Amino acid sequence: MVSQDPGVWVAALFIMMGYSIVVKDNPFYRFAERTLVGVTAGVLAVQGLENVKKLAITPLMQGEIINIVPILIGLLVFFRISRKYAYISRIPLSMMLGSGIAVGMVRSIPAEIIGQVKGLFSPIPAGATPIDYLNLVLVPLFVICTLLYFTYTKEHTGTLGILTKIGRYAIAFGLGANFGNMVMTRTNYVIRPLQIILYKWLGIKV
Amino acid sequence: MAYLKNIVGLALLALIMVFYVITYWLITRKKVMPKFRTLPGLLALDEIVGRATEMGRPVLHSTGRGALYSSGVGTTLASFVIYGEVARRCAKMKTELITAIGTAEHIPIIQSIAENAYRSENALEELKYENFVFVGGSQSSSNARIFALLEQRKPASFIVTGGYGADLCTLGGAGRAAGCLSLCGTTNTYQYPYAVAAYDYWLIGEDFLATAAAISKDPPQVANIWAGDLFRFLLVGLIVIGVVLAWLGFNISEYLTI
Amino acid sequence: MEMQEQIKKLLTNKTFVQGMLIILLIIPLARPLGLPIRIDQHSINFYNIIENLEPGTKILFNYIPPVVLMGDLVPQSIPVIYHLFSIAKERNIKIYFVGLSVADGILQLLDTEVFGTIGKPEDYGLKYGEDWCNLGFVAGGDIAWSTFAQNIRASIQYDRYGNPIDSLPMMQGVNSVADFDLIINCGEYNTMIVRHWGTPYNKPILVLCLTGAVVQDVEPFYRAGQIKEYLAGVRAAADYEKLVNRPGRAIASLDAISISHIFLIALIIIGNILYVMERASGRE
Amino acid sequence: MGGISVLRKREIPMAIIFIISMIFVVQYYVKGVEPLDTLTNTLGNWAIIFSALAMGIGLINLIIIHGRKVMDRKGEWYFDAWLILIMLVTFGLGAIGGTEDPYYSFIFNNVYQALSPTLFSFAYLYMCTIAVQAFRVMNWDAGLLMLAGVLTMIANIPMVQVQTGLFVELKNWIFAVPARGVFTAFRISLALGFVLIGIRVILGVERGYLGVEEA
Repeated sequence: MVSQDPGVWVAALFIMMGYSIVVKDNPFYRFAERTLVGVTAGVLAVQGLENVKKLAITPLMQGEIINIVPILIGLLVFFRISRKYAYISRIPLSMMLGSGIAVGMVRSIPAEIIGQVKGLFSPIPAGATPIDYLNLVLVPLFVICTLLYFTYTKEHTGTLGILTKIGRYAIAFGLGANFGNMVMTRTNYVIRPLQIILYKWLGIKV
Repeated sequence: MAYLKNIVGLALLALIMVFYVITYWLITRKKVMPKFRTLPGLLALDEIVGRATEMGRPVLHSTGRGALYSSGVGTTLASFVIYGEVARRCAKMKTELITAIGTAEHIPIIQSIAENAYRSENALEELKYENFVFVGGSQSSSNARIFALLEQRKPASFIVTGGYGADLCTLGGAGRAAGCLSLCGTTNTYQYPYAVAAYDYWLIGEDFLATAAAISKDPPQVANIWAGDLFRFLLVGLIVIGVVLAWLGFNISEYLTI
Repeated sequence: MEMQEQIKKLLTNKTFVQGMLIILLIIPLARPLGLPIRIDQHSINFYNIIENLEPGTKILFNYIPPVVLMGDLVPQSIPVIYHLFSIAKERNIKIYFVGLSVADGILQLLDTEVFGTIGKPEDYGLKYGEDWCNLGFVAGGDIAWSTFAQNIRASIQYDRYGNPIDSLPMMQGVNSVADFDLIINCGEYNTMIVRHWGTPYNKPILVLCLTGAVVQDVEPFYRAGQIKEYLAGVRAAADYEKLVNRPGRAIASLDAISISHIFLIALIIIGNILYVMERASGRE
Repeated sequence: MGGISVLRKREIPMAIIFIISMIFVVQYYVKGVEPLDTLTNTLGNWAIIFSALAMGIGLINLIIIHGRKVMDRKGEWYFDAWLILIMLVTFGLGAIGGTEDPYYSFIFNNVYQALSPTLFSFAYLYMCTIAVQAFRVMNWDAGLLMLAGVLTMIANIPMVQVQTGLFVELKNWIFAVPARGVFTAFRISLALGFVLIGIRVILGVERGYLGVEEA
């Protein structure tokens, strides 16, 4: 039973137009592409506006005058359109950058450096098999070798050369596992639009 | 009452700074310049722009997505640095450069980087503003837009740097199907296998972040990377000691959480 | 030699490979075989944790799957939320939905995809504001996460439906992440959850993640004890549908998943055989 | 280039970055100073507002680029006109009616939620396209990569899982030992990389990113 819902029809037609580039570039695909770019820009702008409303406009309406400041500073970015005063647009941009770079810097130390290093310190479990012993050695070994692989100021020769070589192979192996596991996620990207077509539009029951 | 927290983190940060001061002092005063490991991806920049010049076709550079206030902004900045280098080379070789910009707030920065690069090569009049293409802000819309750019503008080379998700693989595949010579740079651990498989040259992880320093060879930059390496060796030492102690039954993790 | 070239040309042809794949996926989706499945240990552990929740547990559920990734995330959340709802009433479990993300938050998915499939919480006897609530979407990356963790009222004043959060009875005495007993994340940013909510407040975290995220985002934290248990992708969703005895879309898509894996493995193997043959003929 | 113009072009953004980032650094390491916590929260919210307003630049960029094509009647200009139209309609509906507006929801649910995953799914389609050429066992690195990849893939096939637990065991070992080691190291190394680039930016050593003129 084909769907009676116009929304589902629109969705299904757009999905098929999107996949039509598989065959070759064609006007239908170009139509879908322009639609997507336009709609995405619109949707993101609306989400941005919602954020501005929530964070600045609503409190401003309630009389917190200070909230006009971020809006005014934020609007400075539009000076980019003028050639002469383009540099003014850097003020809000550098304020954003300052917060991002600092937060990224300080917070990654405890969670990612200390936290991960700590996670390596595991005691020998009771009743460990030879495999367990081997794993206990291998995990830190791979960590160290991979870490050393990213050394820049020392030539990869001698002991360091051997360790980085192990690191290289370990990286290849790890990336392979990651790649293989990713296939599952990516299959689902394809399944989702097909499900809309099959189940919602064509009304196939499974 | 104010007091310090996250002390171990602070100590490590301070340690990196101390290393930085030492390495900077060594480079500027003692003239000890460390030897930089070569990054193949970086050497390829000339080849990539050169190919486009030879073929008389444009270079397409996609600079990635990412809010400037997010903690991953380092990736975006590294991408901007590489973009500056590409723009400079394109300006010098009079090769057309098309820029696909993923996040709206990057547009002003990208434009001023390009203006600056073209100005330094006295080619400001060559810069075409319609070549700054905003690709809509999401993975799918940038995929859609870049597929179209690859079809319509037929670039000879394709550079993909900065913050990406799964589209890194898509773009690489599309670039390869369009016959482009491609380079990618990213720090997204999810995408490393695809970076390696789908591109001709790649810069992944810390390699990508260190690019700027590797390009400039500026003493403060090199000292910074060197300090990082010293810290890395220290960390390796800490791991070895900690792991062995843990095997022997002493767990030092408690001391690392203050 | 001719033939080799032809096969290679065909298999590197975009239209052939991609068209073939789409057709191969459509068939099993339309007519799934419904083969038996083997339930993963992680899914069983996850199920047991939810099944054995203490009465009165307060759950902070960060539900923010991005539109493009919903194919892998939403199917798992449906049986898990169903499980939570079906035990919530008798054990007085309180569920606080919230959506923290970097920039784009799509809260509609909870209404359309989840409640649209399993029914509204009210159908399970849960009352809005007392047993469950939706605190809405907060944008802003690291800073938003840490602000929310320290002081919920500093980042949220109104819930998704515009009620002041102090008017919700279940928000009384809840000021920071420290006041919750369990954190569940269904979204992209597992690192952020660990960094700002889990580790600083020492709270157990359960994660519904992408299959592709397991190796790099989840396993390191899981092994280090920073994440308690995880479900990964549609595969785990199918397990969970089986565990809660409520078959859905995830089980139906398993055949398609098998096909796509086999297709890719075949392509890789053929590619390598061609490569070996090329090299052999090159040496002659 | 005069002294003042250099100052306003380069030093000001660098000073802003330094001051703002130091506020965040100090706030993170010093506890118990109330105004600092409030200040960082406010600045964090401001950053979100700036980012949202900067989206306007994106809209303008699209209007300029596609508007020019419409003006010149160049190529398929009607598609470009459609892009501008649908963008303004989406934005207008959402801006006036909010995200719960029925027409906005229609576009969101049926156009955005349909097309976005469709274009996104090319990630997998292109992976299959490059599979024949890209995943060749040319050396040890590639061989190991493919070995781990294919093993994991086989282990993930639901049909195989029912038949034998062997591949799942193997996959679990790969995840728990080599992959864990490598990705732990990636995490540490990336964090270190971010700290280093952070130091470079805050101290003003790294300058290539703001498009700032050379003095």
